[in-house]
Amino acid sequence: MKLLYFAWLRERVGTGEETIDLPGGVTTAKDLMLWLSQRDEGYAYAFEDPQLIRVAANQQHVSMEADISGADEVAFFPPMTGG
Amino acid sequence: MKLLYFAWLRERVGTGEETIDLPGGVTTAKDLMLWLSQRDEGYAYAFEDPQLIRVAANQQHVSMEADISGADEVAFFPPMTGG
Amino acid sequence: MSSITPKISVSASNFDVAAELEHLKAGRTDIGALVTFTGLCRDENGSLAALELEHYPGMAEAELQRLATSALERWPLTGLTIIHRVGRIRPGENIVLVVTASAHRRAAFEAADFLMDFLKTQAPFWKKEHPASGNEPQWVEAKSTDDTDAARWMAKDAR
Amino acid sequence: MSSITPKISVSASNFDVAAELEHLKAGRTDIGALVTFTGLCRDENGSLAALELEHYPGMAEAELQRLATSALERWPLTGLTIIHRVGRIRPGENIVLVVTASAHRRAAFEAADFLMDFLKTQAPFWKKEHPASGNEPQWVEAKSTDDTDAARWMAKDAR
Repeated sequence: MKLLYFAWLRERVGTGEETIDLPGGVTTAKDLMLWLSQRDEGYAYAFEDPQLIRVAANQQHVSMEADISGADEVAFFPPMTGG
Repeated sequence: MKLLYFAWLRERVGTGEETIDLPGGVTTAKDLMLWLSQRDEGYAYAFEDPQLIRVAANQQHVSMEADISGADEVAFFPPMTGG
Repeated sequence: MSSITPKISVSASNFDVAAELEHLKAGRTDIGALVTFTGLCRDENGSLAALELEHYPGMAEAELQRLATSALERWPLTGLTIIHRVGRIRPGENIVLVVTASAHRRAAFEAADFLMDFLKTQAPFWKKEHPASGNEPQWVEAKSTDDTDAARWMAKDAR
Repeated sequence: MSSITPKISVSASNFDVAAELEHLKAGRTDIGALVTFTGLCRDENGSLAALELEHYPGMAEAELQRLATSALERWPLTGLTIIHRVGRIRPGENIVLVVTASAHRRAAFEAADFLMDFLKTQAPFWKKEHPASGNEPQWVEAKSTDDTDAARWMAKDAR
């Protein structure tokens, strides 16, 4: 699965893109976020405030409860500030 | 007093502008309209539906009940259709 | 924001939207949002040769100025332009332009919307349609929806 | 009105408002109202050197397309353009353009307003401010008023 990070999430994680094998037991976006946040300090810092995390699966907004286990591409990012 | 007419009111009256001496007893815009509508068939036709008549005194919208006896310029016209 | 001088124009000439935007923006960095309304002469089925726009010279400019003043009192605008054409206007051509500038988009949107609603119902302009058939031209009738639109703002005031 | 193909663009290049309006209008007489929203890089007190706009390539375009589709389902639009710039943008420069065309002004105003509200809260773009002081750049925080603005349309749906 391809993972993407944007804005300050990208900066805290330390990379904009990586490929992972989804570990067993990770089904929802929230599961994935919790798993990622335990990887190292950078990830922990990136995901420290779950209220500020938005997620997209295959380039569409999904909720934290959505099943992302079948997605090719999952992206995490802060609330959007375009326009 | 200068009187102005616009759009189909101008066409029905037969002139866009005229100068009158305000007759005694004419105080409000409605008084003036009633007096004008008794002048001839064109005026009667122009003012036949009072609901469609708008009035301005000295280039500002006023109500039919407004005292226009002191105005230099009074204009009658249909509902506006600009924009 | 009473320091803003709105640009008001009533003219038979066409206007250049890009030039008007440039005029409003030039050399400034305090504008976050620009809303531009352009009203065009519409003819969906080829039945219209042209519109003829009559106006009340003097009062038309004065009324647009009064509407501009109301908008400037109501919203923190940083720029305002109102241009209305008169005379003969063909399908596809410009009739009216309203440009509102503000730090934030809500003020710019609302002010432009407000100005168009009141311009339609308060500014002394009248449209006559010249049919492509060559038949007698007809004065356009005022729409009750325009009064309803304008009344929205009174309801907001009363709240 | 699903026959309209909206123009969607995400690009580092500046856009030309006049050219976009011309593109939308060219050769047509069915447009009565054009509403143009231009979002500019604002810097009221000289403290900003530039904004840096990051986006999610692919999803940004897809999300603008989804917003355009929603607007076209909701209002009888006759034309629609959405352009969002990315990269480094200086004070006074363009950031975003939304143009809505319709026979009547209410649809054009509402659709442009709707699109900007959802573009702000749904389209994957992020702004970073580079201060003129040379200090560390800062990510712009999302405003709760933007969510409130977007929520207005849900309330209308529920009525």
